Amino acid sequence: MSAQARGPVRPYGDTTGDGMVQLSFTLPLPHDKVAEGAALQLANKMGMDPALVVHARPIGDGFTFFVVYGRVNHLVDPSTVQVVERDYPLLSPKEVNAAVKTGMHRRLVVVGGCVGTDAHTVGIDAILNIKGFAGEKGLEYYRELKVVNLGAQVAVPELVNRAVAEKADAVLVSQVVTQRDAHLLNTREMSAAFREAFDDASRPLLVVGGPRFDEAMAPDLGVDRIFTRGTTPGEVASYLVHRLVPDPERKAS
Amino acid sequence: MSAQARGPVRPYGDTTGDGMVQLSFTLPLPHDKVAEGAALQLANKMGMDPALVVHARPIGDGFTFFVVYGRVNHLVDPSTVQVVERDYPLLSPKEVNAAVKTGMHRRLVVVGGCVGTDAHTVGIDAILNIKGFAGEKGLEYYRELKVVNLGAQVAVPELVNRAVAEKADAVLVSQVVTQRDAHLLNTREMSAAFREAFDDASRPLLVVGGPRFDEAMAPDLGVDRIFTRGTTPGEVASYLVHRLVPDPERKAS
Amino acid sequence: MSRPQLELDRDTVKQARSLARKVGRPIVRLAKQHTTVSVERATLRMAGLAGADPEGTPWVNRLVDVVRADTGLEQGVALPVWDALVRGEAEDLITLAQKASAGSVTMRTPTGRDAQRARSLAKRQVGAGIRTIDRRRREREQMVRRIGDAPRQPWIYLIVATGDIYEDIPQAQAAARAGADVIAVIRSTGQSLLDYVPEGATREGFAGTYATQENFRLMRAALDETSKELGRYVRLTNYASGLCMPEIATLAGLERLDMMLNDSMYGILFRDINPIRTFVDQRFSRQVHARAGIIINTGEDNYLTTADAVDAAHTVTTSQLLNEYFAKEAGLEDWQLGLGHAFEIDPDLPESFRLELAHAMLARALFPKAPLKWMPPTRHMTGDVFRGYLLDGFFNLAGALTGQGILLVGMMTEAVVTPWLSDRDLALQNVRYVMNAAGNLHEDFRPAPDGFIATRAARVLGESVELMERILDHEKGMLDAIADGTFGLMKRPADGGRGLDGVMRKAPDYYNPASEILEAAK
Amino acid sequence: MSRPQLELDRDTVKQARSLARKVGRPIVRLAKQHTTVSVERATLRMAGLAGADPEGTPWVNRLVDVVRADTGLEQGVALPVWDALVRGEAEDLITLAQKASAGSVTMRTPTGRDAQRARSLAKRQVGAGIRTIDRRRREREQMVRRIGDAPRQPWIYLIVATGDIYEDIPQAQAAARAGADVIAVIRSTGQSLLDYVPEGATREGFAGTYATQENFRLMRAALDETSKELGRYVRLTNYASGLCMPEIATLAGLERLDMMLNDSMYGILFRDINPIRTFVDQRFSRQVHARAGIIINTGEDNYLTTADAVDAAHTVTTSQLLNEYFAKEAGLEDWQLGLGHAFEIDPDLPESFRLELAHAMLARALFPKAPLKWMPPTRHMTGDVFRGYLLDGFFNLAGALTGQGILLVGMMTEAVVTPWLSDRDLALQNVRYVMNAAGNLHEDFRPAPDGFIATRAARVLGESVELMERILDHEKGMLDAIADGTFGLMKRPADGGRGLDGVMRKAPDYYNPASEILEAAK
Ligand code: B12
Ligand code: B12
Ligand SMILES: Cc1ncc(COP(=O)(O)O)c(C=O)c1O
Ligand SMILES: Cc1ncc(COP(=O)(O)O)c(C=O)c1O
Repeated sequence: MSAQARGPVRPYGDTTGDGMVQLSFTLPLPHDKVAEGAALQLANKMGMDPALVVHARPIGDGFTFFVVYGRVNHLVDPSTVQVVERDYPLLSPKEVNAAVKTGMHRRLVVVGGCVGTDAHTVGIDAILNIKGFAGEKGLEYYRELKVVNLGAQVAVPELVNRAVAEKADAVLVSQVVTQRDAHLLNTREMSAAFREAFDDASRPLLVVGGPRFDEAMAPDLGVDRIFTRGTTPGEVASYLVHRLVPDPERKAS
Repeated sequence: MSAQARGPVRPYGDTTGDGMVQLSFTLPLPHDKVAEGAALQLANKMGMDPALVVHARPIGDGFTFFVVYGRVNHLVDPSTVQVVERDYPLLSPKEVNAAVKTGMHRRLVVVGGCVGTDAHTVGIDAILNIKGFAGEKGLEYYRELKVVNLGAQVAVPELVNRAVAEKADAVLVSQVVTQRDAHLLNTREMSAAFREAFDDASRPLLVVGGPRFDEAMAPDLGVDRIFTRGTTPGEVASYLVHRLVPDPERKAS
Repeated sequence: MSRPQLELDRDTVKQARSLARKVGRPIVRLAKQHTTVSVERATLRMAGLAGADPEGTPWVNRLVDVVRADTGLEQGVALPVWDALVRGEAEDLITLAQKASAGSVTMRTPTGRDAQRARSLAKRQVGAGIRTIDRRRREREQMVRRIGDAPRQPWIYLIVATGDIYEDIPQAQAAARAGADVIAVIRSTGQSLLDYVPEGATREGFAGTYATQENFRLMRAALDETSKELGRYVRLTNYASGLCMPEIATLAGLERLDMMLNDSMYGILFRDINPIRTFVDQRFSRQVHARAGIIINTGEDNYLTTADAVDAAHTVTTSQLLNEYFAKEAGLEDWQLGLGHAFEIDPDLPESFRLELAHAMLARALFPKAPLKWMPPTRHMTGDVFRGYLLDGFFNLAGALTGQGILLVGMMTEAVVTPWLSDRDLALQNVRYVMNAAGNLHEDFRPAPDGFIATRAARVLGESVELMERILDHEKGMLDAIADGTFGLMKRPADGGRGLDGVMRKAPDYYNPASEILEAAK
Repeated sequence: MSRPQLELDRDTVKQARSLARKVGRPIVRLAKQHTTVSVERATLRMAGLAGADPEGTPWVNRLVDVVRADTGLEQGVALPVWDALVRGEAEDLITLAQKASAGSVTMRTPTGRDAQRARSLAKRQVGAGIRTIDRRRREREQMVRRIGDAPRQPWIYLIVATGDIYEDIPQAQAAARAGADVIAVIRSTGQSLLDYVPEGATREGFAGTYATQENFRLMRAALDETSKELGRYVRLTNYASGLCMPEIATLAGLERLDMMLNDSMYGILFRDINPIRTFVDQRFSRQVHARAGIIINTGEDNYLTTADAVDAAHTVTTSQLLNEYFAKEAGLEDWQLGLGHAFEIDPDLPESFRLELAHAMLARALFPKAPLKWMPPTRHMTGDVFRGYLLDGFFNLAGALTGQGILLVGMMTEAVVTPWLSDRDLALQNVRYVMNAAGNLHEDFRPAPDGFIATRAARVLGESVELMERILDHEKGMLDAIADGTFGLMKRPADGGRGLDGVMRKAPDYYNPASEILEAAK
């Protein structure tokens, strides 16, 4: 044991390079030797070899739950990992307010909500409400930000109208329900509607967030940025300034 | 939902064909976005796509534990699964005794133990001792079987000598410790020793067992049969009769 | 040996109940003064009007809309609708609905003898529907007697939520075989805000399956089968909640559902449904549940997903007291009150488990005859499914120690996905272990009268009393309290929220045969 | 508020202890009458003889073998060896060992003044080793005082077992940082049957790492570092068990290990080591442990892996009583007695958890001053790691409820692999949750004096008394009982098993400076 540098690594069970992992799944097969063999086959196809079926339990009469342990031979290479690192400075509320004041000479307008049928507002509220999250106050707390929180289950057209009415600089949307890719569908619908309603010059910045998003999908979903698990209000505020506030030192992107 | 026939199947989360599985492992990397990306990379290499890192927890400063959920795209085809199905009739103790009596006109001799440094005798005792396992009495209970249980940590040469001395028809070996493939090494050493000491005609039947063996490896390990998780004494006795007792109806294999 | 009971201060308990009455009474008055589109549609459903037009809009909606356009709803749909039938505009409700929506019938509000005739025909046809509900209730009672009931308390309550009724059914059956006493089919995310009840068997819900009469029927039939196979009657649950609460309550009665989630404030707080709309729909749906012998499950657990389970513990107690008041006023009996509470304290908080025990025992002592609904950890569940499985085990233990009536089985994947087949199986195994190995531990569980647990319980009850006193200080009492975020930290003004336009103040000549019959029953 | 205590019947407890004394006394007499090769080698190790020949055979083995060949061992190695030194055959032990094994020295048994000289030189050199052990003990006491001790009971005991000391070390340090108070390095499977102690740092153990003086040193040094970093002294454990028990006990004392697994019968039952060999080695090693201030952990948990935990519960109690007797006779004090017991009841057995509580409370009440060693479920663990994680949680809860002193943390992968890094981390998280959330639940835990738990405990104690009476009925008492499978269902005759050839009956002129000093200490 001993943490590698960033060279290629293997999973670690109890010895460097042993490649050990734990896997569980259900197969739609009654429990018998064939089913156990099928479970092994799946593990092998996933690159586990040797793989051991250490637990098999029938569920009803047509299904079997398996726990498999074994070694994967894949190497993972951290140096090839693409991550969306924070490409903007973290600012304090004070700094955010100052930047907006001097850079925009008006309050920056944020419209937010949960679109579609999603009613999980705790996430967006954590970002927007004064109460905030993880000890940081939410955007409503920032003097120079005007926050319009539409709450849950906002229809996309309604969101667009409010964005127009409020002259929103940024639109913040939360999506928590992911079953059947609801979050992706709703996000695409939302971004399409905004691109339809605005030309690129005037379109508000589109930001979505939720615990199960992949940050790298932003372009694909047609939004400017995705925030995920554990985001704090400060990060969001800093990003908004970075993208929206013209700054003498830095030409706004 | 509804159990497929034996056609190709996918893992089942909550909908037929959704292919959902759960995976956990540790990477020798400190916890950061790169590590999470690396975890995703591993999941992808295993065929999980989309894959979601739903939990990441630093262990010490150089390691991170991950839980990943997602869909695997592999199909498993039960029809291609090779299993060691029981290719002999299950006999009751009565039938076993009768078969041996009429077929061999003497008691069938079984020598058993745990070879190498393995001291896990519960398994072999479950098969050999009168007490037995899962409600079935062990081989000692069979009138027509002579059982010599050498117990734990028997050296291979000692096992061979006893087999010679007792004129063993079958040698039963248990291997429970699998760390660093101890069970495979010990089994190979054992079978090699017997092949050296006996010519194929006179060599006793070699049977190994243990919870973590792969039944299909018998040829590779140079033994006649491998028994694994949940074996019962009756199965073993029936197998011995099948292989060792000449039977008018069936030319002994 | 009996379960440990907390000795609560008699007077404080008395005081708490009378405060709940004071807080609730004006709301009941309000509810009696109004009707809603959903109440009126429910009435038509009782009379047997089902089905939908080719676009999928239910005939009850079409017909009520026409009536509303022609005459308004202040006097209820019954008079205009059955007047039209009496007038021979159509031979039955469905034909009337079709003609009316085709514009070939105009509605009027009958008076005098016409009104008299309309009323009696309406009462006959609606009464028939209510008799069906009565029949269903007797059916349930018989089956429980003949087939057998859940073997012990707590009843094991499991959720299915595939979005596809045809996946739900075998999963529900598997769950029942694996030990579930109650199956809940969760609804699709969008449904609570639909102002109509979808029709037919559905396969495309998000994170849940649409509540439709046909889905109810299919699932109940499947569970009847399984019940016979298992020799115990497996109960079915759904949600009488959202904009169509009264209609869904009616359908539940007609299809012999056994429990319904039905909370006095959930829709207001968590779906931003107008408070008045909610209270009116609420009262009607509870009258139907009372009649149908359905056990309601209230939703206090939800508060603790947005507010802290320790700080807000007294809001749960308060809501339970109010739910009890509203429920009894609507005719429900103690055995029908599945009052909700949940194991939602931050597991990293010192003594968190004993705090949970204190809260659970408070509810148990405050409502000794009610089958409390015990909800598992959700907001503090994470992607660490191992830790989650352990937490659920301690939740189960708390249930066993404190004698809960209905135990909603927690899923280790709570933070990840809607339950998988295997999650449910693992979860039941967890419950079985705890009940079997430690189910009688309550015999050895004796919190000291002055100990940590008793003290905490007393404190929460005290805070609840204070809260209700504060509510009464508001000018408009309860409505203002809801408006200023007293519950679950959500602010919901009485004139805001969805569905307000579906609320009408009753006219003096308002007539609703269903209400008449149901009120009479009390 | 104090922990619940069982009220055991005073007389039965008295009777149990006097029976244990009756059973154990003949064994002690037997132990005093014999010596073993390992006792003699341990004596040389105390005098500083270390290292091994090129084939890896330790010099202590080589030298003892020569003595045995030349003079026999009935009078002990001390006389011949130091006589040779006095005679100037070599300037020190190591040189003597080398020459002797090269055949260039022949040993003799000195008499008269030669014997006198040999004795006093032997005593001086062995005494120096024992003083080192004393120093180590003071060192520990100081470090605990200066650095700080484990914050609470139970102490959290974690196992590392990679087989490679260089993988073990960082894993042990990670475990300590994650909360472990005690680290046990498990031995390679084969070691207990080796009649010598391997030398040096090792990397190739199976399912464990060889116990060597160098491995002890390396790990203790690493943990000293971590202890300072963490501000609490992290204890180190290994196994004084198998054929080299006395030597390993000595090395543990010399390298400041803090606890040693050391059971009076484990080697007999589970390694088929000759009973007499075991009892002789046992007594000597416990005298060393007593001197070194080492806490012993006995192995009753092991019985329950081969016998049923309910049927055989009384054999655990009996073994604990015998271990206590043997330990005290050898000079160990109550605080040094980590008497073992385990959570091994079939989890599917109704009331299994309360039965566990009964057994745990019996041990607690019977040995109020001993730091009991509480062992997790193993034999009923399966590949279902989720269920395993839950079971371990209830094991932890039982530990908290019954006030165990040392809690060996259970691993969800018990049935699968030797613990992974992540298993240990998850296991500690499990312990932390239970202790933090429910650690004080014992305040509310009050088993009735006539209840299920108390009744069960009394019954087990009663069965233990009967068992000891039956043992005394045997002609040869304890030895016969061991021979006929009374413990752990294993039959071990007194004249069978490994290592018998290493046992010698002491001659009248037997001399062992170590024993002399250690006995004197008492
Ligand atoms: C609380 C909760 C509820 C509450 C919601 C109350 C409310 N007003 O929000 C109630 C009880 C009402 C509820 C109901 C339902 N829920 Co719910 N619920 C949860 C729960 C327990 C916690 C979610 C939460 O509050 N997390 C805490 C917040 C702070 O975290 P977060 O949302 O990830 O937000 C953070 C980041 O993601 C990010 N972020 C999030 N959004 C945004 C937006 C922007 C712009 C930015 C920058 C950042 C950002 O910042 C936040 C702070 O770091 C989860 C299970 C779990 N433990 O996760 C289930 C869960 C989300 N619910 C679920 C479901 C299915 C439902 C129902 C649909 C069930 C039903 N059919 O009845 C209903 C209906 C709700 C609906 N119509 O959408 C499922 C979703 C399954 C899936 N993956 O699709 C979950 C996962 C539970 C489960 N396993 O079934 N739920
Ligand atoms: C009981 C036990 C012990 C007991 C053994 C007592 C005894 N006399 O056997 C004691 C406490 C002594 C012990 C000690 C150790 N153990 Co141990 N032990 C176990 C435990 C808890 C149960 C094993 C068992 O009895 N299973 C029940 C029997 C009936 O099942 P079975 O062996 O699979 O046998 C069945 C089948 O496999 C088959 N079968 C088995 N053998 C044969 C042979 C034939 C011929 C046939 C036909 C069939 C057959 O039939 C049997 C009936 O169905 C396991 C963990 C677990 N829950 O599995 C750890 C376990 C096996 N032990 C383990 C270890 C590491 C050890 C030690 C080495 C630890 C140490 N370093 O101190 C020591 C040393 C032992 C040694 N030198 O080998 C590891 C092995 C890890 C690995 N995979 O390599 C395990 C998995 C625990 C762990 N996770 O660390 N152990
Ligand atoms: C009382 C009540 N109604 C309804 C629901 C379900 O939400 P929805 O109304 O979106 O179906 C819940 C959620 O648990 C609830 O507690
Ligand atoms: C007292 C005792 N000694 C030794 C061991 C370890 O076995 P071995 O002697 O093979 O190292 C154990 C196992 O738990 C034990 O309890």
